[in-house]
Amino acid sequence: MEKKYWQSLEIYDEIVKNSVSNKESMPEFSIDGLDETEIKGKSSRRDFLKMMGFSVGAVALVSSCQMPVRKAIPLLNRPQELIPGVPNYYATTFFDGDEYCSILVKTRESRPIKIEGNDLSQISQRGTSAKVQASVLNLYDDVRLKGPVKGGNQNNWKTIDAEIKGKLEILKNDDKEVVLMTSTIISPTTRKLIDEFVIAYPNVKWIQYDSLPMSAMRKANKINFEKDTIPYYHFENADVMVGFNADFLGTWLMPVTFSKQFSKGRKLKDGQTKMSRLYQFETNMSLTGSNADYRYQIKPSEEASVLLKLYNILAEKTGNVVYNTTEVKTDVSKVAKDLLNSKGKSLVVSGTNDTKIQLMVNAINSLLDNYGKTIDLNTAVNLKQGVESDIMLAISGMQSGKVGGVLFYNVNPVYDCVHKDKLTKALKNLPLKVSFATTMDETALLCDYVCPDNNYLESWNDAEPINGFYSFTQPTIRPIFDTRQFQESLLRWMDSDQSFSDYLEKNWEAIFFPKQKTFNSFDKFWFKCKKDGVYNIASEEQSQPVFKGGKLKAEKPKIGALELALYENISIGTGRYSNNPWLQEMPDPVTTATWDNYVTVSPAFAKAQGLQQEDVVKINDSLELPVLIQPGQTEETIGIALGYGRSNAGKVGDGVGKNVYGLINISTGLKNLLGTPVTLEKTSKTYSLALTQTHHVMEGRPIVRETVLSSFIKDPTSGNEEHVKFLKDENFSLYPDPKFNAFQWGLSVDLNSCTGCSNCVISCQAENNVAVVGKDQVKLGRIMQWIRIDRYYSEMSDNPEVFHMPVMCLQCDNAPCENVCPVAALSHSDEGLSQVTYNRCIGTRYCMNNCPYKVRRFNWYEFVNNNKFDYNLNSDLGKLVLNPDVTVRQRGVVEKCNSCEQRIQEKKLLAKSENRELRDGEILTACQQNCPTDAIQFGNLLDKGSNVSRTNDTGRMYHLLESLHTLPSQSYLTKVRNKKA
Amino acid sequence: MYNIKVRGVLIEGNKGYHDITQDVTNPLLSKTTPKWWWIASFVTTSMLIWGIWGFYNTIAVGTGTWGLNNSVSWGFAIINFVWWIGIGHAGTAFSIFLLVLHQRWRTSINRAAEAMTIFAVMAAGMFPMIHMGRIWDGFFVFPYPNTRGPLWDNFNSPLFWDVTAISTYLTASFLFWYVGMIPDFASIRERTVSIVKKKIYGILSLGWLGSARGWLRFESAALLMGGLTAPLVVSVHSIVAMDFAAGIVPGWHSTIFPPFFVVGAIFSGFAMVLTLMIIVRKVYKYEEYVTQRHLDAIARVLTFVSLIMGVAYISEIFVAWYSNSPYEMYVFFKNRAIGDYEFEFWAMITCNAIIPQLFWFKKIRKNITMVFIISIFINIGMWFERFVIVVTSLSKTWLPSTWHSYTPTLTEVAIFVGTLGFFIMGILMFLRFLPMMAISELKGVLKETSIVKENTKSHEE
Amino acid sequence: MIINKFVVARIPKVHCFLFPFFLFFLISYSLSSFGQTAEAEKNFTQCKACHTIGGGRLVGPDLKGVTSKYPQSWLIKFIQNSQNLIKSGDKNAVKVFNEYNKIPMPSHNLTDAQVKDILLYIKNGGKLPAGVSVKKAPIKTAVATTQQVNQEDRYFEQQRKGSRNLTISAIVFGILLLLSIFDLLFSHYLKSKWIHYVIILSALWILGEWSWDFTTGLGRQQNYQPDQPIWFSHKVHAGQNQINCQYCHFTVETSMHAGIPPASVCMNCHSQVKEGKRTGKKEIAKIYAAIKEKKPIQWVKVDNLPDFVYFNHSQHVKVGKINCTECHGDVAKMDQVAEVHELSMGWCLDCHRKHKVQFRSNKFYAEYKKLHEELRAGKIDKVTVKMIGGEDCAKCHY
Amino acid sequence: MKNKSQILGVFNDPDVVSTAVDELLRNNIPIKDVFSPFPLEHVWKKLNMKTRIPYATFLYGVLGTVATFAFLYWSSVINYPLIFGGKPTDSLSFVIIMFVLAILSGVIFTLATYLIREKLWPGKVVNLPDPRSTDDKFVIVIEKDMDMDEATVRQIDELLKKSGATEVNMSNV
Repeated sequence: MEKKYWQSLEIYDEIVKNSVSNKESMPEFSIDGLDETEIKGKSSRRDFLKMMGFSVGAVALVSSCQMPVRKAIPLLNRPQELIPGVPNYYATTFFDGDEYCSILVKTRESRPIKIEGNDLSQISQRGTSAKVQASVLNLYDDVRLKGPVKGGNQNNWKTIDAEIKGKLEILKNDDKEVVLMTSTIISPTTRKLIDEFVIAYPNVKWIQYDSLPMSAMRKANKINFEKDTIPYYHFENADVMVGFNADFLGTWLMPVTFSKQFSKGRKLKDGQTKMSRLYQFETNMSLTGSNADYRYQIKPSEEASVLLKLYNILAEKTGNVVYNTTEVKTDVSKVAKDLLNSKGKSLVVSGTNDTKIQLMVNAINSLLDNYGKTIDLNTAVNLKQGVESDIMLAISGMQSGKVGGVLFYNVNPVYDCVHKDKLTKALKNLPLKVSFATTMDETALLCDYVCPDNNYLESWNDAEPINGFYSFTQPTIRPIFDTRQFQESLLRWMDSDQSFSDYLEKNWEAIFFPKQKTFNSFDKFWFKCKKDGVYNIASEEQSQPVFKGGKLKAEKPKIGALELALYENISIGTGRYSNNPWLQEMPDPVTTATWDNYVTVSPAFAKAQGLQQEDVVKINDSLELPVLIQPGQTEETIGIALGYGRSNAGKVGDGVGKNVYGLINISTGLKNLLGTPVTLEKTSKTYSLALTQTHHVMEGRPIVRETVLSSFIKDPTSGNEEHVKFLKDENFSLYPDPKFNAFQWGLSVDLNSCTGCSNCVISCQAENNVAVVGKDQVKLGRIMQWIRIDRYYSEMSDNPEVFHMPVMCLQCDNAPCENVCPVAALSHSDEGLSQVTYNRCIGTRYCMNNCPYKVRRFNWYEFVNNNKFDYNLNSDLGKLVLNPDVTVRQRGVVEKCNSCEQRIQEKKLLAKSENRELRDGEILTACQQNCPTDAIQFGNLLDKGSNVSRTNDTGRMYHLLESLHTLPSQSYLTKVRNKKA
Repeated sequence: MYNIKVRGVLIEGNKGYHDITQDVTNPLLSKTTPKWWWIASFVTTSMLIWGIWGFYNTIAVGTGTWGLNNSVSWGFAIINFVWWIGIGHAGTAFSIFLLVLHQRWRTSINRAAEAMTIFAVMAAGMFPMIHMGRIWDGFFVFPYPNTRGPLWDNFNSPLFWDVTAISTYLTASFLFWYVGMIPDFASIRERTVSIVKKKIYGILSLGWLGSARGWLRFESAALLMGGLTAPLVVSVHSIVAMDFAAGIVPGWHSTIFPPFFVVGAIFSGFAMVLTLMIIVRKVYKYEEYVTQRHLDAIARVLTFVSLIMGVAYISEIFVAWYSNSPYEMYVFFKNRAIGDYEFEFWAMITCNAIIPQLFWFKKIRKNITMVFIISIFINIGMWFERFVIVVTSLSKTWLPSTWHSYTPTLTEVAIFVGTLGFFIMGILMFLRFLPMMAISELKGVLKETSIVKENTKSHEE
Repeated sequence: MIINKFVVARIPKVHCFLFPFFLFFLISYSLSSFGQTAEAEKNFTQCKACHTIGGGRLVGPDLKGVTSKYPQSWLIKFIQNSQNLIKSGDKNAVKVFNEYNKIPMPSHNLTDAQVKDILLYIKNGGKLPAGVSVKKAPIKTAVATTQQVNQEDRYFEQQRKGSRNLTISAIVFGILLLLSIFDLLFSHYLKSKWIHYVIILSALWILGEWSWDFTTGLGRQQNYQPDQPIWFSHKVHAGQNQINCQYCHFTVETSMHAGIPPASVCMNCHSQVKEGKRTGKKEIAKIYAAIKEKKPIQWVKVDNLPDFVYFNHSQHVKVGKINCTECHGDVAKMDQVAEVHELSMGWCLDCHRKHKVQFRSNKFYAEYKKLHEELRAGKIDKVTVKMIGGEDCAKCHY
Repeated sequence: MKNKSQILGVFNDPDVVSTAVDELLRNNIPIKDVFSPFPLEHVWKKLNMKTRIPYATFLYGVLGTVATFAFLYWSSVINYPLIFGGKPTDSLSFVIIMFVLAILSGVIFTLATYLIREKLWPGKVVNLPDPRSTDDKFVIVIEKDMDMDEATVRQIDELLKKSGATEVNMSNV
């Protein structure tokens, strides 16, 4: 990969100045070689495709009606590394307050268009999550504030700075407290800055607030190890993993990192036959649960008892103290046996924010001798530093008048705080309320001043997600609007003229540069840091702290009561991404629902209550939500996703779903998502959900093929007998075998590695300009995403096994779709790809019928510039995210995955111009590049030594519906479960 | 040779040659248009206008206004297309098959049946067009020389075959129809007193004389064109069937489809002829031309064809079982018989295979009302057959994850109703302005097939 | 002049553009042992736009004696990327920069060895060392005479007129067609029928030709010659002054876009050249205005492809070694650039079907083993773009 | 030309026409034409009329097939071969198109041949010897030459009347 890193801001100057903020001066923003096309009227014959984004500017139509005049507007002064038509990559860091990821940002003509994982990072290891992929769209969100706001009106920084500074001074003199409420801050420099700010204004009290904190874990570690930290986990070292309501592959703590680790322990390539085993005890069917080898259903109130039962068995076997507990029906003996067999190579985690439970987990891990092996207490994870009591104190301070001001940075407590009513009321009389929100969110709406922060792609920062592992944020675009980084606001209010980038640089020069020895000049060091995006300071090996246990006690499980299990959704998370249409439309990997939250109930419970899918139920007599019947949900529990029901997210996110933050269980003083007792009442209403999949079992068809580890070791083709038979049968064909000259691109999906995290779906959407169609269209079965992740249950039972299967175009050599296109819009390429030529397509949709895999998508409407589809393609700003190499499809055109043809061509051209052969693994498809589990391989099938050929050369390889003799180029590898046959 | 003793009289009521001319040409030469015609035209025009709204909506807003989805991407449009094409087979089947087979009882019906063909095929032709996502680029389907390489079409595509077959069929049957009308236009030309009509029909008659040599060439040309078009009747619907049979979709991919479709087409076409002729003979009082015996003959044909349909259904199901392919079996046993669209499936079986069996009873064949009702049922049944084939197959194909059901929208219904309006409008125009029975042919069979009284009734002049 | 043109016209086109390449290849090969290659002279043409050797100050300094004034390593750095050097605070660099009106010297993609060659060339006073004689590639010098300008303009004017004439005759014949049909059927004014038929047939022919012309021309704009915001003459720059295409369109080998030069590139020369021979100060002043007002010049794109076509310049120019004139026509002879070719898909494919790939020389193509074998066995004598998938749709449409 | 006129025998019944034709032929009276409202097969036979349109049609069909095949082969194998679904470029599908287009060319050119041969075109002005021949009359036309004497005319007149003509008229062309 040709990486171009960004060197200094000065060079960058002319490009993006003024960019989109004032449309009058748009031409200044344009880049040479780019066309500026004014589309007059809708139906001009050729002008529709490939919206370059820069479609503003007055251009006159001359001479003919058919071709508008296109202008080529060069820069006045071209920065050196900016070559129009050639992408630049900048290493930076994604951190939104919850999730961390080190990334590379691809910019074209100086606008970020795509996010890739940073392969130099030891934490995210080139992986990303769907949220990270979609975050680039937030940069081009229309609802972003265009400048500082005072009392709801746009204002300028000078006035606002003066006023806020004045008020801060007054409060300081009045000795009133000012609460600086931020999300978890993992940036050491920002922390230092805040400390300085607190010194400048001693009345400022800094608290960190997380919508979904993990304070129980910190507390438990404090008790057990006297360390107020979250330890770093090593799932790759564990042979047996036991999860208790911890969706570590989906949302828990560091899902990308853990997915990477998890997949490492379960890869069956190159003759490896060892595989870790995952037991999952959970209430809702989570993504992790759907990937578990054994899955147990527990009610939230049973968790403690089950854990204690497990502890007792282990303690008994290892000769430790046993505690009394209530008997629960869940049989944990097998788990205990397995754990004991792999002592020191096992890992037990719980996602429940309950200190008692975390203490038990610690005790079990300690019994199993896991500390120092799979759990590293010395490498603290700096995420999730929020403590619930802080905000309580702050609110009571506000109520009592002790607090005179509040500054909100990257938090939205008015939306996601359990006590939001109290907070709202308390905020009313506060003299100083400042928000740094990028959009006018619920909290910002109640503030006097909004000092909009930059998007992270416009910011400078550093981060220390894990002790000793640093990572850097650098701007990839000049601030689009008149926004200012939060840190810079603090600096201004401290009467400093320093820019935060200088501050950052100075801080690193002063603190971190002396710690290393490789570089002798700071410039080189700093350049390297920015270039790599990450920097690690090796920590000295320390021995793990000693475990100090205490008495464990589990409360009696409630019987008969309906318990609520709230969960964080994999797409829109805590609600931060509500206005991101890509994420809203991303099907939940388990329920396949989009655009809503809903109540998941188990089939048995639904039967008992007479509930049908899409029936509306009333929760606690107030909250009305539709029902989704979810096999795998524990009976007598219901699950609801958080993060929905925003009222001030923006046109996309407003009013989608219901806000259930109020239902969080705070009985222990901590925010516990699980275990709130609720009542459920059926109403006569129905509400339709937009599910992308309506049938959930495979009907005995050999679609996802699976086997168990023991059979696989005996016979690598086990579970794949169909394929063996297929190869044995004479595949008589009337036609000669397809022949290719030099390349036959093939892709293989390892179903054993794929967790269904949907990162590829969004990555593909971003790369290929896939349109968002909205809830109604999804409901009609018209979703446009080129990859869909099929999810099958082994049966529609209460605890089924789950299969995830990404299906993109399989590039069949005997493609049934190609045969039937009357206008030759589909043909087969010299390189084995089924080509679709959008501009030739007349939209008979015959190919869609004839595709057995149904991977073809039709543009049912014009999704660009259409007010009915008011998403990113309907806004000049939103269109800046489009990939200029990929055509934007017109209405009436069939589209599909083309194996990222643009990337293939790009890399081929690179090889040609460098006068060398193409390297294996050089071409990465969008789905493959950031896959956190490396489940996807892409390469030349004709090259027997290529990665993909070697991957295919195992007994596990098969083609989807191969009996049809469509000869797909894309293959799948059987799923292997590590369980008893 | 026609045997009156066996078959009965073809033209009843002691008609003379002049009577025939008069009876057929009077409606179109009369200055006043009957009231019912205006009412019917009003109704059909409103249907047409609604249809035009459907067209407009589709073209202006997008195919998204239909109920289709990524799995079921063919729906109402293709159903109606096949249905109309099927109906469009009646005329040609009627006139050409029977012409080639020298079945003289066709004479009083063939013209109307051919007109029906033309309008039905035109109505059918609208669907593939409106069905396209980008109708404005529809000309891409023709392999015309271009500056793109030149880039030609995919001649493997059944849709391309469709385009050629249907345009050929429309052209051929239109020309055949028109050629058949030339002598009749001459009759009208000579009979009318209106100058305008004389001019118009004069142009249409191309200067027909009716000389012996002219008749010889005419007969020869007509027979040749008919003979050439006859295989089209088979090929067109076979090709339409190949749209499905060449597809990989379970429930489509079946070798029985071409003959099955052709038979189905004739079935629905004859039923539509029956429906139409019962109305026409009633309204125009043509009971003497379209006799009870005509209807009886059609009903018998329908009974036979219905049996073929039944066998086809059974053999389809049998083959699905015999193939042992889980996908095929699922389509027939689960999806069609007891699936989401079971009503449509059983409606198809009932209307097509069971109800026409009532024609075994002479009493029912004699009862015009019953015949009419059954013919309507057959039309409906055949529509359901296309629905079952198109929708049920597509809604549940290979991968269960992609299963999705389909419900048509108002726009689709509007387009269907619009084509119905168009069709009826066409028929109304035909009845009003064109000779609805082949005058010369009727005259040709008059003597042989009727007990003609002394030829004294000829008009005095 | 006329004779020259005549001769040129008779040389087959392919040879015409391959010849300089060939010559260059030959020379560089034969001279490589001298340590001073003819390449230097070629490379120095880039420099000539702003520098002279002993000819006095132009945009940049006179280079005579520059090799003794500065150390070689410094010169290499400066030539390769002057801005970096300036930014690093190098005193000499900053001094030169300030002295020459702060016009940055564009960075050059030259290797150290190449720069050294150029320096040697400069040291020699712009001559190759004795013993190395270089045949100059025959470059057709076009003297700008008003007559020629007019000829050029007239050529395109005629083209446009031609299409207009067709439109007019189509209208006339359309009316005639209707009249004759009416007469044939109703009025019978003309007794001889054959006149009708002749008129109808010829009208149909004309209408057919016109509609063919019209429909294939939809979305195309061959002969499109728009007025540019600045009366910039390629004939003066590329023809008379022989500025290499890539001097201004410098991203052509690295990017999909050839690149319209930023105003700063214009300023490389025009900070000194303030007056044009034909246009006076007026047109050049527009550049200054643009820079002063920070408003980029809005050039009108001449050679347009539809948006759904992916065209990459570097693929064709760098990898395919296609001469610019192949697609853009002889721009060096045009004052206002016009779209010479129709730029239709058929036109593209035509070239793809005929044009040879750099099959042996580019290592990338080693992957095409079968074709290499066939080539070796003599089964085929060349590998065209078509043979390696150049007719595939997705090569340009995705 | 001016003096040419025709003798028209008008009949009511096709069978009578048939016998009249026999009668006239027996008397060596040249029948110019017979106008009738519908085809009279036996009359053609008696007048020994033949047509060669079927041969032309066959030719058109063959030409249509060959031309279609030539076009399909040239366009999809030679001119711009594209691979669809792993099938060879010269495929069996050609047969279907060839079949259909052969019929199309057959139909269109047969009609054209017929129209040209019969000299029919829109707007052709005709003067029928007896307009009733398109309704219910059958008209035998006998050309009356200049050299035809009165006696012959009377003989023809009688002959016609005897054979069953309802009226015998003279008309000038």
